[in-house]
Amino acid sequence: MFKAIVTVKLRPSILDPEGKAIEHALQSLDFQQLSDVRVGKEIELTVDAADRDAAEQAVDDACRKLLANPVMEDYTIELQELTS
Amino acid sequence: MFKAIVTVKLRPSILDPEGKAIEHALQSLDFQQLSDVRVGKEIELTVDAADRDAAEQAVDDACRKLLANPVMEDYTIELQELTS
Amino acid sequence: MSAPTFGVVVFPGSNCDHDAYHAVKHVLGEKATFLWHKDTDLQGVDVVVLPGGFSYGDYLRCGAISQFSSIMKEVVRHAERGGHVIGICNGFQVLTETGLLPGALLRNRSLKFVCKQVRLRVENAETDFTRRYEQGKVLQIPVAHGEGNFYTDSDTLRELEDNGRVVFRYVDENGEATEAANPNGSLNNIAGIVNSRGNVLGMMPHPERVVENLLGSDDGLGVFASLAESITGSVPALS
Amino acid sequence: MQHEPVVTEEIARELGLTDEEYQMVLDYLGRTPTYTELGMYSVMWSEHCSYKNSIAVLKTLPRSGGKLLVGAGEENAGLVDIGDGLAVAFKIESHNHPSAIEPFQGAATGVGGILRDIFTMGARPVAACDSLRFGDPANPRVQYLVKGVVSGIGHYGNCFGVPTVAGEMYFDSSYQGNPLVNAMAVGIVRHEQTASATAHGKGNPVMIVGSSTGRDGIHGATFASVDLSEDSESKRPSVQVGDPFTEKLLLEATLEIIREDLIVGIQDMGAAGITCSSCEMSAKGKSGMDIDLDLVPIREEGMSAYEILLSESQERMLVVAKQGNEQRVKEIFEKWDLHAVTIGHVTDDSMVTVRRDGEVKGVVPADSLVLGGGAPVYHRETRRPEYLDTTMAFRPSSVPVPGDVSRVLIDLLSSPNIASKRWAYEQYDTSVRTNTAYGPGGDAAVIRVKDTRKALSVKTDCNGRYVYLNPRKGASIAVAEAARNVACTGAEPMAITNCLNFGNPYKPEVYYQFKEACAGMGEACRMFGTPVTGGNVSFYNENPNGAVYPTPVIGMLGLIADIDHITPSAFQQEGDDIVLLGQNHDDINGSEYLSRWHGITGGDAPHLDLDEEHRLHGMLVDQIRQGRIRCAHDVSDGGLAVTLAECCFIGEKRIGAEVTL
Repeated sequence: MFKAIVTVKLRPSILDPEGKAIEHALQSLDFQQLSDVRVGKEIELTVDAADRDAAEQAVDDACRKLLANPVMEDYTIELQELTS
Repeated sequence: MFKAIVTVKLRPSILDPEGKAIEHALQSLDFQQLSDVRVGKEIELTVDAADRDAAEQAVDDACRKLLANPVMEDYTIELQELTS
Repeated sequence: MSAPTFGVVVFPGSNCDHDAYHAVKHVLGEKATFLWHKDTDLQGVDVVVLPGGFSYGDYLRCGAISQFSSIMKEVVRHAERGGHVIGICNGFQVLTETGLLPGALLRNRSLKFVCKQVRLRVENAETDFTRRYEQGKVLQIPVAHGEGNFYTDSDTLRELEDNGRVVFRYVDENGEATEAANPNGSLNNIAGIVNSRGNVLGMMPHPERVVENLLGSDDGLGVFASLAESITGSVPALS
Repeated sequence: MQHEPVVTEEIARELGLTDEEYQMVLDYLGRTPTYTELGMYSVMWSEHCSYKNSIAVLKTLPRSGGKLLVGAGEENAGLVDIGDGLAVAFKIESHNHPSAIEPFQGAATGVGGILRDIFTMGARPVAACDSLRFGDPANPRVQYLVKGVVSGIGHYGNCFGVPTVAGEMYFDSSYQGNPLVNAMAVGIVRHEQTASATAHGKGNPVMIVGSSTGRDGIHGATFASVDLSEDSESKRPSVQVGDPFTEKLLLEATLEIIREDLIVGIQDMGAAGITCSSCEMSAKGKSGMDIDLDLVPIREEGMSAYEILLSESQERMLVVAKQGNEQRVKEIFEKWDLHAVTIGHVTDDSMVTVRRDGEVKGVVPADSLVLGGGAPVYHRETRRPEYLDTTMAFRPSSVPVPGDVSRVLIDLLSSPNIASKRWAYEQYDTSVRTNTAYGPGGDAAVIRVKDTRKALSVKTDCNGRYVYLNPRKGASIAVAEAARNVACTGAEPMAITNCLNFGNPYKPEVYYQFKEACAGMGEACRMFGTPVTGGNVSFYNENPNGAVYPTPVIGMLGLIADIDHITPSAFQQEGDDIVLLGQNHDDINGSEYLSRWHGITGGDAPHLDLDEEHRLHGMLVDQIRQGRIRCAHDVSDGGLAVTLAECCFIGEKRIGAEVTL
């Protein structure tokens, strides 16, 4: 059993209105030292797979099919073995 | 200069409709081995601070004030030093 | 006591400010003015209206950013002095973010924006916001939101229910608070609550959209009429 | 400092210009163009901006007269006088190709773009409508597109704060792989507060306002003019992302600078961004502009002149302010947390001069670039499609009449093209601005006009199958149905906008469909006295095995003289008489029944007599005004049976009906 953490982010060149709005709010709250805000999604899930490679393969497949939008998003996968 | 990654997640006790919907979609794409899906927000930002503690402090302050809603969300902070 | 004045706050992204202003000024015939979010002067209004809309673009959390606008500090002081505040839809979300009301508004269980006529039962007709309605009356009022799923911890929920602070509840055509009648997944079908003192109300449905029969019903007028009456009728709260 | 590639015929071809077009550029400039100049010509002479393959035909449509205050094409949107010192601006536009690649953002930016066309005229948007076509609903990719498009339309309209009140949605395998996403917006403005998309007055400051500029959608304009073939997926143009929150601020700031009479002209930035707005405003005002791109607020480093000029970043406008008012314009935009930056000034040499990194990158005659100016105009070859021989040969008598008619009715009511679209429009805010007397679900939407006794009735309509079976009559029917729908609500049809979705114009059969459809549309508009106020042409809508159904979507505006005349669609009261207006013809040609029950797409388009139709609209509205009509519903897809069923169940009350045929 594995725990997978998938991070899905807009590709750098694509406008991130959410990041822009949060950055604007932080500045107005005198957090001048915080900048270049970008917002992404973190998806946590459990993977029932025989080994690490099988788990990686399944999650990667899920990312390409559903979790990430290939047109405008990139994704990274982090796997942690769960001591059952 | 530091890069901060803030992860904001609904507290485990609270129902996560988005996680449930994604889990349902994954099942229908016969990813039976993927389950307990929870979705959180990942906010990436640059911190201009003298040292690690000051950076941590600023980001933590931003989380408590704005980035996370204490009523329903938990947050974690990860700092990486940027070799300018 | 002179006639009451309503102040409608305008945040960047508020889009129901004109609707609330129209309902109060042109339909109810009461004095109304706009309050710009960057100002710090409430112009002596009796009732502050936080209208619906997507204040500050609501990207992080609905109302998360507008709670810090300069006008909100004044609105909180106004509420603490016993002044009346009503937060509608996004306005309710702002009130929970500032802590004037408990709980939070999560994403609708369906994950979809929902806009339709719903039925609300008046759970407490003694508040300054509902005194023109009979207890238990079922109103037809529209909702239009993506994050209206009211949540709070179980202790606060019990406190709200036990002290008559749940003012409106989603019900079906038989007046029952069923799951089917719940448009967003709110706990106990809660649609609107007041603070312990009873001078601050937050509700997700839009009463200002049903104040004229031409648009389907005038069930929403009672909220604003109750407020006007509670100001002129009662001993001035702002001593 | 970027080094610009040397321009050759090969590079011109790569940017989509034909050799003849490249020769025209050489003639206009009298020299080889710089890379930046070539980019400007390539994007301005794309089909999307120049209408080069359609303008000659569009000119045959009735584009003036009636209550029009502005002829078609003169401004960003049509403008119709409705009395009480008010005018209505309305237009429909397509975002088909971006939506095929990224449905949510494609649809959202489509709504954003059409809203800007309205408030750039000084009008506050009061209603939005849409017209959508998808492939087979059982197909997973189609389901993905439908979900994305509907939530994208809802996201933009709801956040911006305009009610989405009417629309239509059709499913047919003809639209597989190439959905049609047409967005319409309607706004109201006082006559004295309208704005124009012009630039004049030497020395007047040219300002860019709204969001900053990035590399979004470069080649957006030319992208829309190229087939969506297999390899377009790999092109992966960077997708344009809409920010409705910023657009709401842009709306308020724009209306304020117009109300304070601070500006000479303003135009929204749609396809081809700064290039299009600067050239079109200059050409319209018979003036020129000198622009320094270094002053444009940019979002990404190292953008070349070419990229800044062609960028299609959303939520931006080009403004020509009256000299001395720049500061006041800045103050108003800063109040709404938006940029307002002077990037140049108006000149009187009718040239658009563009500078970058302190160097002149391009000097082009404004008029040579624009539609109606130097842009090429083509007259394409037409050929009657062969399929018409087989479809026209169909005889209704050749199909058996089903025994159990009620089973047929039930089946028709479950057709995706007829069944209720509540699942979609309940995701749209339909009542914000508290003007919506009737929202989606009826014949047409009705929006009351505050401070007057009047109301507007709006609807989008087209049956692509009818136009496929008979391009000329099918297009006339589209106008007739849109007029009938607004008449059913008590409104007098006033004017139309149109979104002409067709295949590749270089295919003679497609161009035959286009030319015939425009002819049919023109005949109907002349008969009904509803001129064309403007709109949009979208070519190259092709699925893997050919052109999609020819789909000229009509956006109709009707005026209800008094809100007491507002008429519902559903039956209201027991005991009321049911009257069928107009002739009932034994006509199953091209019907949903023929297609669904018998699997045949055949026959001519259904019966239509334009004169009879015109008299029908007049008589219906007149009867409504005399208070004799309780409700009215248009007989369309699914015929009389479906119409009667809908009258029984789409209202609040469940009510029955008894009819002898």
